[in-house]
Amino acid sequence: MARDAKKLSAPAKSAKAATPAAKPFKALVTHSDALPLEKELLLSMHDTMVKARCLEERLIAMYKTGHGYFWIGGPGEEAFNVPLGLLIKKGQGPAFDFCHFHYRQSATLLAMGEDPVGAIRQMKNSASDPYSGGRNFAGHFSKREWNIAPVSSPIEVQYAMAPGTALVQKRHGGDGVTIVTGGDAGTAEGEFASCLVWSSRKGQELPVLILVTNNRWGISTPFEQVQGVEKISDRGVAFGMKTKTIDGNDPISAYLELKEAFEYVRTERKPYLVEARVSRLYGHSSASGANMNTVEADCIAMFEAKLEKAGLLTKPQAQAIRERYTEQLADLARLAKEEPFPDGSTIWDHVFHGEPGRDPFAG
Amino acid sequence: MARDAKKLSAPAKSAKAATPAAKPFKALVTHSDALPLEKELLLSMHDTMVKARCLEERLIAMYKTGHGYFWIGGPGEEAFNVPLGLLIKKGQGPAFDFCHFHYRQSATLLAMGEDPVGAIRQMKNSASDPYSGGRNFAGHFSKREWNIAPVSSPIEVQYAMAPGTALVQKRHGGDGVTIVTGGDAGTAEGEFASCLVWSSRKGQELPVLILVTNNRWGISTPFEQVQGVEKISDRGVAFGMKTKTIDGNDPISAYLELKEAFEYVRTERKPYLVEARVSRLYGHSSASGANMNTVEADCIAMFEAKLEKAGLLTKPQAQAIRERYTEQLADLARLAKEEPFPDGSTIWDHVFHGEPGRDPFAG
Amino acid sequence: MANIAQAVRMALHFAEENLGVTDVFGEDVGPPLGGAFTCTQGLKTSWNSPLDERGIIGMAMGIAMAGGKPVAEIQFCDYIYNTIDLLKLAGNTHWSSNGQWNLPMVVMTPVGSGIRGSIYHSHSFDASATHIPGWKIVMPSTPLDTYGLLLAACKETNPVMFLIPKALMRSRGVELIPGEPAEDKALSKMIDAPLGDRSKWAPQWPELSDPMIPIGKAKLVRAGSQLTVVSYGRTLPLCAQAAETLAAEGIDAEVIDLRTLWPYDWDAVKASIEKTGRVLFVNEDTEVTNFGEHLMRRTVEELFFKLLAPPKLLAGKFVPGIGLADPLEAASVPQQHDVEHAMRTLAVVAP
Amino acid sequence: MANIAQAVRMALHFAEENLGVTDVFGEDVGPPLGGAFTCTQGLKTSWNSPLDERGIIGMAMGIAMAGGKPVAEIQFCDYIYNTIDLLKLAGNTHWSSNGQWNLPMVVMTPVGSGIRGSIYHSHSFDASATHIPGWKIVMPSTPLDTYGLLLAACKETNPVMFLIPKALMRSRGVELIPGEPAEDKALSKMIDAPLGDRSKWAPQWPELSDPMIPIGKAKLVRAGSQLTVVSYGRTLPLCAQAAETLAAEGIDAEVIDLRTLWPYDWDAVKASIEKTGRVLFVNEDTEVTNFGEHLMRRTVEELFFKLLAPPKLLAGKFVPGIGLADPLEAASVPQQHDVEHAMRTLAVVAP
Ligand SMILES: Cc1ncc(C[n+]2csc(CCOP(=O)(O)OP(=O)(O)O)c2C)c(N)n1
Ligand SMILES: Cc1ncc(C[n+]2csc(CCOP(=O)(O)OP(=O)(O)O)c2C)c(N)n1
Ligand SMILES: [Mg+2]
Ligand SMILES: [Mg+2]
Repeated sequence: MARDAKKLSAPAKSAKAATPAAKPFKALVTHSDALPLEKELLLSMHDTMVKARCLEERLIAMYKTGHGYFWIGGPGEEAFNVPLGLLIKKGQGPAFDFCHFHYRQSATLLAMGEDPVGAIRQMKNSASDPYSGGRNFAGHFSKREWNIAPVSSPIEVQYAMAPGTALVQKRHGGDGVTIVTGGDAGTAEGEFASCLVWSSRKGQELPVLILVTNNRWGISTPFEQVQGVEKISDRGVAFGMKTKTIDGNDPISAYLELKEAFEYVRTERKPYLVEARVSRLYGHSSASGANMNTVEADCIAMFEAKLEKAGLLTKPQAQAIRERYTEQLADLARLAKEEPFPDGSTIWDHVFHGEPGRDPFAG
Repeated sequence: MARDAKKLSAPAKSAKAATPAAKPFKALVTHSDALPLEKELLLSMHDTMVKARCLEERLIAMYKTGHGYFWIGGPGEEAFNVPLGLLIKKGQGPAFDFCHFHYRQSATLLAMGEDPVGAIRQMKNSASDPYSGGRNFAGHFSKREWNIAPVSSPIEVQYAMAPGTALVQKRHGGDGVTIVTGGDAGTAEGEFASCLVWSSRKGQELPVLILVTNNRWGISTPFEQVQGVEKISDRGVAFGMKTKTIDGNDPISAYLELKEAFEYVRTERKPYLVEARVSRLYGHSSASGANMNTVEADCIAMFEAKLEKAGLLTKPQAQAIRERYTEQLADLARLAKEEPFPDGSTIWDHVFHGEPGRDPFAG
Repeated sequence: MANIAQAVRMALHFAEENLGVTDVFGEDVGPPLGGAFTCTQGLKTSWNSPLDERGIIGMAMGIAMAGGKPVAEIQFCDYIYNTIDLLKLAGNTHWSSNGQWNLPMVVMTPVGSGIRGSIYHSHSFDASATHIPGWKIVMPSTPLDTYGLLLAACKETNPVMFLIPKALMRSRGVELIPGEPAEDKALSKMIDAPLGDRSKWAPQWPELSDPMIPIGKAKLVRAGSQLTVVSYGRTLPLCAQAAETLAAEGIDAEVIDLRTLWPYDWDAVKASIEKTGRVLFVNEDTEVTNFGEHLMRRTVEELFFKLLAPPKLLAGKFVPGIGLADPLEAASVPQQHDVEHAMRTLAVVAP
Repeated sequence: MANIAQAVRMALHFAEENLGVTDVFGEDVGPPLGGAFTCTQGLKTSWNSPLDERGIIGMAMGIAMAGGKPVAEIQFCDYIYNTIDLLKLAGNTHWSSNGQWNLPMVVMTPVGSGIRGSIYHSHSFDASATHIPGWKIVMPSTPLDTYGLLLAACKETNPVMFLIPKALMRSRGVELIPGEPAEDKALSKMIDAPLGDRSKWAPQWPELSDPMIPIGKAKLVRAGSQLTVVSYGRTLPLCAQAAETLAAEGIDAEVIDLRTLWPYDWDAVKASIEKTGRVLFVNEDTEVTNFGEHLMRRTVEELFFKLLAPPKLLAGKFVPGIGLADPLEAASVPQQHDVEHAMRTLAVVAP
């Protein structure tokens, strides 16, 4: 079988083109041109957003040139994901934040300080992949040192686990919180409701920051076609929890809104449900072609315009940043391409913790 | 093994006694002494409520005297369940109402006109049990001629199926609706949320009357301990559906409130979520002893007081009704006790529709 | 010649027109996509569901109760495992109601490895499905069988689980579906949705008819005298190929495509084993509590004294997932050489 | 002498005090009830969960991730089937993260028939559980084994599924749990919650210790030379009883209590079959794609030429449920006379 034929859902390439244009969201928060954050923070957010975008574009290029079977990631969500990463208290154990992420979170990891080579290695499914050793798809991070739970493909299961880490954190004391992320379509799964139920028991509320990135799509299915809620955040109201819907395309707004939510959860030790409206810039995944969508808002372009207007960044400067990351990531990809796959015999490793891997029927 | 030893969860008899007294609900609707329904309806509701209570008491007596392994049913919910049954458009197929009930619905069936002997036969698990042929527990009704879907023990699964029958009804046209019932604790399961999602898609709303009987208990667990919602009906608000919480202990209020909800669902072809506050008068089931709880409000006693005050019913009349049903049901139970169990060989019947039952390995 | 995805599509079209199918639905099943594998493009009753597998199975049950005839898709069988309670309920509804209710519903879902789908797009479901009473379970390996058995599934008045080996989704058969144009390109022009805007596209369906392939009948893929190989799904073509290879070495194997896993064609399997005395069962589900073990149990209980060699199972390794990297997938589920090796080994066991 | 419910309770108490168990939770697990079978009365870390099995398993996974040590209960295994995706996820988390994360968690749930539980309080879960890689699976049949193996489960750093045969919940063993008073009544006074108001009650725990029963070791219940019977759970005492009955007829059977279903003690089973040449596997899960079929497959693949008779499985009938009426339950799952009949038949097969 040709390598290409093995690509997941290769046939669906045609589908992307048929996807109707997304209706842009109405502005949720009106931001003036004033920039209520310090210059350093603004520029560092911008820098990480670009880095994250370049990383995703590199991963897509790897897919398209046969250096990986499947791509999925978060281009278009950087304005939300970078502030999120900056606000996380990273470390291991219940004193630190726990992260139950989905597969669009590369920008968050970079904002937390992660080396992008890991994502590239996972794309290449080489043995050096630090998250799964070549076992799992791109974007499926896992980093125990930073309490990043393994991203798993089934939609929404992370929402069932989040109350568990939060319970331990609440008991432990301190200000560590649990963060859980997922998409809009996934909120139709029962676990989303479970998360609301388990986080909001009276007197036993849990410190969970429940996040939903609403890009109005579940693969090819528009949100409005399959769900009747106007604002996903409203789902939390009946549970007596704080809720809001924010503009996830503006990193300044996202930073401020997330900061407020984090502070509430850290200090009150109660849940907060935040829906962020975001774009999906390269379609769902490589199964839908992974081509740039020019209709949806690009948070980086918008942010750069704002920074330029404020005199904080010139076009050539922005261009230079992008070129630098493009190059760096191309270098990393070249490196990764040479790295070996895991050996077949390693399938037996890590079936059980604390036990050497072996075929139970090998005799 | 002694027959008694086989009873489900026999040990938990002790548990009932330990159950803390339920806090009575605050009155939800203030009803004057005025009786805004016709006398005939009032008296017929009362009659059926008493009949239903006598039926449940007979089933409990059968359990306690060893004529059945397990009892579960709806004593305490008659003021809600009888009006519900009266308002159902019964018949077979999508032109009529579909009923996805749980295990506390005997009064609804009686109000629909069902012969109580069926419940008694199911309690006795005799071959003559019209709902399951001696296969299923008491209270697990099924009657295809009236669109009554088989009651199954797993909590809340009926909420996942209800949108399906409603979809066919919506397409079929007419005013048939789907009714689904379940308890308060069960709303923590994901299918409750699924029902809200699937019923409320914009432009594709479904005619489902989504009912929750809130008795504030899930077996031994108080509602407030495990769920943070004040009113379960609020769970529907985010989905843009009509919602209300009603007093399920007053048959007049329940009738009027259900009537309004039924009319909306029948004509608008959209969902309505109604939470009814009810009592649980004999504990959860035989597993918790099935003894009368004297702390919770008894809807029949309250209704009789009201009818007496209005001069519609005297104490002796009420007493006579009760005695008549008690006797009738005792007679039916005597009859059922003599009826044979299904034969062991019948386990093969009805594995597949349209095929004779046989052991596939019988050779 | 149609591939399996096209065969599914044509069958569902035929079933909408002639067998009363009212709803073909699931995640991304409706327009514009028409399914992750294009299986539902252009169908008139197809629609997109919420992302909720439990809701999907519940909806199918409800539709079936109310007199509709649903074909529900679970996008990948990897995502069906939160619905097993509902599948069990669907399988027991007829029985529990003592014959009152029956649920004519089809659940279809792509299964298995072979497209580098990693941990969550490579699962098998045959072991789990065959442990659920009250379902008929079908798993074809050719486009014609897919087409014919899907029609049979739509005619059923019981729940049917239709497992589609995703590795074979694009593979073409040698037999024509009755009515389809013989030329691949011609069929594609008629029924494959175009690139770009599909809002004005409508398929041109060929004049199809029903080949009447019954549920419960196995297919003799290759007759042989020295050993029996029983398989289904992705591994079936590997077995057929291996039999050809071994024939050149003088080993004459009989290959049976089970096609229906429940109720399965024991008569066919039994007759073959009685003839050859040696049997290899091949599938790719994980090997502990595996349906092939059931077949082996029955073989041993009924045919022990006719066996010339211990029956053998070749199945997926008992690991928690199928890893993405090529060597991991290859080491986890039977490959061509594994099948050949198992057949050769079995052929030479001295009785 | 403790019964199984009391053994569970004492084990969990010991584990709270000595093995770091932080949470014993599930539906009605906390006060006042302390579990549908009283297994969790009086425990200091027990609490009542929402009625949401998916939430329960998710919560356990989260607690385990964050450094806690949960013991989660599913009230009846009949209600675990909507969580299989999560159980699979728990079982693959260590593997998928290439060894980074591990989930030290115990899920316990009552299984099986025998109390006239009808369709939804009679399910078995051994077949389904053994098909999920990454879990250790335990199913004791005596109070001492329950106690010892539950301690072992709480010491594990991997997910453990602890299946409790509900028919045996009230049965007493012959062996004392180290520390318990020999007198039933004395123990009951100490650790059974009283009738009536329990708000002021506190248990008086005996001074317990750990009998060190390892996961993965079978127990020889009766030594014998002519045939081997391998069972676990509710059917184990039936087998032991049958062996006594048959001994009087001159049939000398060896009875093995598997106790751990994964990883199971193949060495013990194999040694016994090598000695007797005849083996009967008995369990009560439905018989298609059944764990006993796995054991039989292994027996055949490894010991074919040592067998004097075809190995045999006695299991639950392949019907959608266990009916409430006595004759239905009796016809659906192995009873005393079925076991005896199967053993007798096997003993006389001429090689
Ligand atoms: C349980 C489950 N069902 C189906 C899928 C297949 N699938 C992968 S992503 C996706 C859509 C998710 O949409 P959404 O939740 O909005 O997240 P987004 O991808 O838009 O960020 C689907 C259906 C899955 N991974 N898991
Ligand atoms: C899925 C599932 N989980 C657990 C149970 C065991 N169980 C039976 S009834 C019950 C409590 C139900 O409480 P609620 O939903 O409030 O209904 P009520 O009995 O109070 O009317 C439980 C936990 C079950 N039957 N199904
Ligand atoms: Mg989305
Ligand atoms: Mg309740």
